[in-house]
Amino acid sequence: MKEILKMRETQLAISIVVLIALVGSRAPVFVSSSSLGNLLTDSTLLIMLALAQMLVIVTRGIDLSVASTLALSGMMSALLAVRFPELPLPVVMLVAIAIGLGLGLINGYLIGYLDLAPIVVTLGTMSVYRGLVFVLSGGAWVSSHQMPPEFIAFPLSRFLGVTNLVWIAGSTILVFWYIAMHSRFGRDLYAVGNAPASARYVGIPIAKRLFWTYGISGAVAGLCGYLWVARYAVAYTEIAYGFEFTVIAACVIGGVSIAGGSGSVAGAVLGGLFLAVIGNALPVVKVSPFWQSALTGVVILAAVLINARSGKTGGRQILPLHLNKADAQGSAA
Amino acid sequence: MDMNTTPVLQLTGICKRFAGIVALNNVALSVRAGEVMALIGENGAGKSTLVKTLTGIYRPDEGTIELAGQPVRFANAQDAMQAGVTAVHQETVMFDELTVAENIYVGRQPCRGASGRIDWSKIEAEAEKLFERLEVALPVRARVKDLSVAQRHFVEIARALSQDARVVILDEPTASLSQREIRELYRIIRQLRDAGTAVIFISHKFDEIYEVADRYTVLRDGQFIAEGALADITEQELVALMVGRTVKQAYPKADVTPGEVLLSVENLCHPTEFDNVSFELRRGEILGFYGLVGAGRSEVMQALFGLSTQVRGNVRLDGKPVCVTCAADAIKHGIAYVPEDRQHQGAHLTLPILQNITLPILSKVGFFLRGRRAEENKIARHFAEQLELKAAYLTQNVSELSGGNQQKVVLGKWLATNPKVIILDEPTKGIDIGSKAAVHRFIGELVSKGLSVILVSSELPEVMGLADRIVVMHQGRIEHTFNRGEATPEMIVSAASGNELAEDCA
Amino acid sequence: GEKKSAEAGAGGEKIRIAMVVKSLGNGFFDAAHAGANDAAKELKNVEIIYTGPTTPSAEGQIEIINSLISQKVDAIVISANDPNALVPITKKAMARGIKVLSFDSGLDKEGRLMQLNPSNEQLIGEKQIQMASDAIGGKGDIAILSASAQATNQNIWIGIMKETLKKPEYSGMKLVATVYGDDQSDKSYREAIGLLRSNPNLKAIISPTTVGINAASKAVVDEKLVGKVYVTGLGLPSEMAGHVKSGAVREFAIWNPIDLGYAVTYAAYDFVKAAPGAKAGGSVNAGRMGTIAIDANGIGAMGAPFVYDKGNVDKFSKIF
Amino acid sequence: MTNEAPTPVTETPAASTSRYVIADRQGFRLGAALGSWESMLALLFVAAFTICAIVQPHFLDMVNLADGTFNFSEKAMIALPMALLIICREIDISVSGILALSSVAVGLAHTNGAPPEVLLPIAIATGTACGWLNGIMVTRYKLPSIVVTIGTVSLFRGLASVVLGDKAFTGYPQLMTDWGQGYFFGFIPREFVVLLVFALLFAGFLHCTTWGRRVYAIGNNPVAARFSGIPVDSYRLGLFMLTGAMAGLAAWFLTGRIGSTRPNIAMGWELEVITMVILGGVSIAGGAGTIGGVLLAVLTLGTVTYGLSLANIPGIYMTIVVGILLLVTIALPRLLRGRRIAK
Ligand SMILES: Nc1ncnc2c1ncn2[C@@H]1O[C@H](COP(=O)(O)OP(=O)(O)OP(=O)(O)O)[C@@H](O)[C@H]1O
Ligand SMILES: Nc1ncnc2c1ncn2[C@@H]1O[C@H](COP(=O)(O)OP(=O)(O)OP(=O)(O)O)[C@@H](O)[C@H]1O
Ligand SMILES: [Mg+2]
Ligand SMILES: [Mg+2]
Repeated sequence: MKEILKMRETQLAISIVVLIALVGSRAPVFVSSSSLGNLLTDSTLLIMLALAQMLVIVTRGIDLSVASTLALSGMMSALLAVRFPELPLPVVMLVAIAIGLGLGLINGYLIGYLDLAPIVVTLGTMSVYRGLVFVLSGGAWVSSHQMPPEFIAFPLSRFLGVTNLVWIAGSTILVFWYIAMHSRFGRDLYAVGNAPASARYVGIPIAKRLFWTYGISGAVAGLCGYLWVARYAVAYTEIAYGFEFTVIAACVIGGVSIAGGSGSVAGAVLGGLFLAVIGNALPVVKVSPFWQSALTGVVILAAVLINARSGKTGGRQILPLHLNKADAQGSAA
Repeated sequence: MDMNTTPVLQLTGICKRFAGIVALNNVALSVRAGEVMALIGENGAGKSTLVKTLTGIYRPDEGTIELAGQPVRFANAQDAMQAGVTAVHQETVMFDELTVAENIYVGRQPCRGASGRIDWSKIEAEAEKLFERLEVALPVRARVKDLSVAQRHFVEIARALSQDARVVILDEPTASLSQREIRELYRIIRQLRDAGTAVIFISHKFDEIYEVADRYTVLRDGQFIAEGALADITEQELVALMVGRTVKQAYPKADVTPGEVLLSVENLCHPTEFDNVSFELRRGEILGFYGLVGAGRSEVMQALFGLSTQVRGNVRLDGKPVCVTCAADAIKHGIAYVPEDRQHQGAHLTLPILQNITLPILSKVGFFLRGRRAEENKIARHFAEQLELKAAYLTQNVSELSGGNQQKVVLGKWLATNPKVIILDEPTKGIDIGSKAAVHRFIGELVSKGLSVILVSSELPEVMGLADRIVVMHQGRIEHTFNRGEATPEMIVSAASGNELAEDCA
Repeated sequence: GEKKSAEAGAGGEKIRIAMVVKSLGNGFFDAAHAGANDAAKELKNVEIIYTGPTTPSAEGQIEIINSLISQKVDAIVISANDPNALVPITKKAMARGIKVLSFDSGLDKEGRLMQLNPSNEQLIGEKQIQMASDAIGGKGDIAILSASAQATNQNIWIGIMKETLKKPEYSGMKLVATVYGDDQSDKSYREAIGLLRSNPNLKAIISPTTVGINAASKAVVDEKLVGKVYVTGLGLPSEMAGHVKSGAVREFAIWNPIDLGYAVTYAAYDFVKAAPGAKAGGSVNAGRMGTIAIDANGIGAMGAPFVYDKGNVDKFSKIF
Repeated sequence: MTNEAPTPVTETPAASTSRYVIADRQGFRLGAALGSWESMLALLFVAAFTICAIVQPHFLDMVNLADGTFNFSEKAMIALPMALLIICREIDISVSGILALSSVAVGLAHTNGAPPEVLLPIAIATGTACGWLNGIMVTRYKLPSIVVTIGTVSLFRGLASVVLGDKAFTGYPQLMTDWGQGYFFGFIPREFVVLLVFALLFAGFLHCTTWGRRVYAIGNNPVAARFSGIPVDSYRLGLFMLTGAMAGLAAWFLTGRIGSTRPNIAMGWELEVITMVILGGVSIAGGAGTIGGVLLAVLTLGTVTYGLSLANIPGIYMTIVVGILLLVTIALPRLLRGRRIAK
């Protein structure tokens, strides 16, 4: 029990609940079921992107290009749907994913096979992809009345009372949990992140793994691109501008170590949820809009500080341990 | 032994070049099943490079590798493993955040059926079985970051043995093990040999080589020199083959009588790492610190050098209390600490040799370094030559040197600070016999110049041969202090194990 | 002298007028560009350079004006991201003989020769309140969802809206909140949802920015509040058509950006040609739009904003 | 920095005991010198400049060209300390936030009647304080700098917007205008001169002093640096404060140049600054890079963007070009080298 309480994820989950309760006490509407449902729906895109980013960060990498990939694939799927309204929705979604995958694989090739620094590569592709959104759309908006109705309706339509967004995010979480914990691919990523040189010595095909990791990140961003555009019913060059830092912040809050090698699916999910709660709560509790950014900054710093504290392993224990009273009581209880 | 069987592993004409450096030149090697082959050579002779070539990490530029008569090519480490060639490398190959069991099977986890799902229970069961076979007790679910250095080493050995290997290579496996653990290792090696595995054993310690190996192969400067049975050759002859000349191997205790007390440490305490450490160091004295790996010697020394926080206690230098809160203080007071982990704590691998050596004394060279190049070169060359550093030029990056030569650069760096007290933490770990003698000679010179040396070493002969007094530590406390010639090896080892060879209780 | 210079223009090089907009990829300015091109065609020897930064920033516009000065264009017409920050550079441009005019979002007086307001600011502010009032029957809580807190135009309009609300005919309406969506769809959407949540009696959201009005409409639809909460404000017909159809928006307004671009190009032409009316207190020729009077502060204004609803939005959505 | 003079491989007289002869340095190799990042950048710069000069009729107008330096001078001022920070294995994403907050501090002081001369110290002090906060979080609490500064950028810009709300500070004193917009000798922008002076100072600091050597050592191996008696955390803290101070200086210049402060001032500059540094050959893994390289990268980027904007190519195409430039310059050497050594 104590172990579980000590876990970062548990602490984060508790703080999310406390936060929701606090906001709820100031603004009871916030804890209404529809509001919470909306919060959940709102957090899905961030959570999915945070999951993909988690895998990348676990390999000691970083993907700054997610937001641009999202924008590009979102814009392309919107253009596609406008141009060919009769195209079935699954095809549009698959195309969005494929575009994202392709863009991610470009990152993956440069980082994996050419062994270039992830932050530099994705910084470069970030601006290239964003520029391409403009080039492809000619700078024009794609707005709601142009898009086919089912294109727009899908993310928020409900299945068994829950929005499709939540279903998709839920299955993404499951898939990532499987990848991270039960697939060789995922475990290799942890190995690479822990000790890249050692990973080579045990024969992990590092380049290939990185290639596909960034591919996955891109594919998720691609899917989110469609979902984003459909959800807000508008596509323009600057969608999700600056969102990459929010995604990274979610991972970091979720305890994914930027130094690589550690990070859990639960952490990434909770980190995303945490930021979503903040983002949804601030407008509701009527904090002055001018304070929002500063508060978000403070919250990120605080979460990171607390994370660092709980994750700190003190010096090594060389001296023989003596059973002290507190411990004895703890074990007796 | 049957000399007629075809070798399991046969190398011919192996060449490997790095940018501008020929690491292996026409090397040949052959090992048979059920035999332990010692691979011997100075630092930088190319032993580790050969190992990496054999295990698919490097691809040879020329030459062939034959496995049981069949020519093979390894594209990566996994290929080699599958073909039955496994190795414990000189560098630690460990994944801190993963569990012991996963560390053993990382990269080739057994999967369940078509789903490709990792079979965790099988991994853990296999790991348990492996440790049972090795007769070492290790918790398979513990994270590796919580293990001691020696325990980690056994995880690596377990990894090498987890695949039914035809050839097992051990690259300096004993460098960070204590006597007891080394004996464990010997037992494992014999077990392997008796099971018909070919073992290649790399070490700079001749007692070990004679103890476990059957045959030897000598490399020098990347070239094959000789091969034969160890029974037919004396240590002297081997050394001569290795270095191309004869080296007097002894522990030259400099004839210096220790003077007045220079450094005195009283009640040095740390909340978790050590407790109540008191000792005195005299001018011109060599004080040996012996203990098992993990006894806390390095921690004490790092505390003395100002690298730890939370330390209490009194330190006096020349009778005056000194307060050392950072390494710069220590250097100013004339204390130098040569750390044991040269890759992480010692060397700046991608900086030139020159900059490595002058780093701690930069302020003495001057604030503006423009135009001081000649001065810097002089200092660096002086120490490089004294330590017989093998390098092409002073601006070469340290990463391009062999392990032992990197160690020499670190040593040189600290000698350059012109210290009063020099703390050497495992100074000869992984150093070849010729250079080791040079280091020992150098330690002798240091004390005869009036320096005081604290020598932390896990090599009993070294401590006994060099030290005026020996402090033995166990679990963060000083167990006993022996004067020179007062103790037998047995007494020291038993003190290091906590007198009654008690099992660790932590 | 006018004739001579016109001949020089016709015989020699084209007159180059650079249109610097807040940011590229904005439908409003694309329409203004189209208007400018119309004017250029009519004026014959005019070439339009259409440019603007990627993101709406003053620094980006400064860089662009720097290069336009180097290219020695004849006139710059600009919709400024910051009324003050661009003044030093436009002053430099004017010192090098380039005529600088601002349109839409204006520059401070000393930084330009003329400012062409799309419409009277007072009118724009009042119109939005009036539309909101019409939608909700003159009674109830309203809120404003703006672009960023730094947006000059929006801030002026919000100021006027607040003033307008003090009038007796709007005494039934109460402004409960002003929030900022930073012209990002996700943030605007979240802010709109926040408004709906925290103000259960909210009747209308006024959003004087296209991203905002889109996001607010979507939020109202998603929250199933169509018919209970109305969204109004400023938007382009092409982007708003869908929301008018869904019922979230009853009316919205915008001036005609094509005419704006057209008129400012004509005005710039007059300034380049040093037409006698091209000065504060004078008037400039604006082609099919007639003439535009310039007041003592160098400000000219076009007509009242045009209101769009179910009846006409489809027709205009094909135009801009 | 090596290879600056062709020195033949000299063999020192065998007065030593060693069996091995160690030369002072590797002889001058033309290939290595030409293959260095700086020479590649210099080549790129010359090429970009020449192409622009040929293609763009207005490019070589000296006055305009000098004016073109306004576009990057402030960013480059921040790129200089950022280079040191990245060499030291740290990074500061919050520079644009620091810039905004410093500018707000200047505006606040000015509107409250502070004399014009103290505005520069105020800008620098605010920047330094922000840098100190970053540095303390990184050194005292051992947090990764990228994480800390992602948080603080939001905090700093947020504070700026708390102070300003929907207002702006304008009407700055003539002194700031003179420095932000002014010229020496009538056509050399003062900002550019200040940038060059600082580049010289930073280059001297990094390449010629003990401090600079230590910065490299820290970036190369922080643990070994600490073991060598370098006060690693003080250096890190110092560099963060230096970066903050330079961001404050840049804020003063930028505010003087544009004459107004809004919370979104200098939005997104951090990535442009980092791009300059990386293109300048500073290794993101730490321990390598030169100020000369960074300056060359700044000039190259300046030339390319100026040339493109003369052709009235929209800014967004420029981001594509800059992105591709970045990718190509880092990938090309790797590709070429990969060909040569088939490992
Ligand atoms: N990656 C590399 N790049 C360049 N040179 C290398 C590289 N790896 C090894 N070398 C060089 O190859 C030679 C052989 O090194 P190796 O590590 O095999 O020596 P070793 O015999 O294992 O020495 P030691 O006993 O010190 O471990 C050395 O001169 C070393 O400098
Ligand atoms: N469980 C562990 N986790 C991480 N690092 C360890 C662990 N055990 C040992 N080490 C590393 O190994 C080094 C040696 O450990 P320690 O200082 O306790 O032993 P010692 O008595 O100095 O022995 P020796 O110097 O012979 O290695 C330490 O400096 C530490 O970096
Ligand atoms: Mg070796
Ligand atoms: Mg030790």
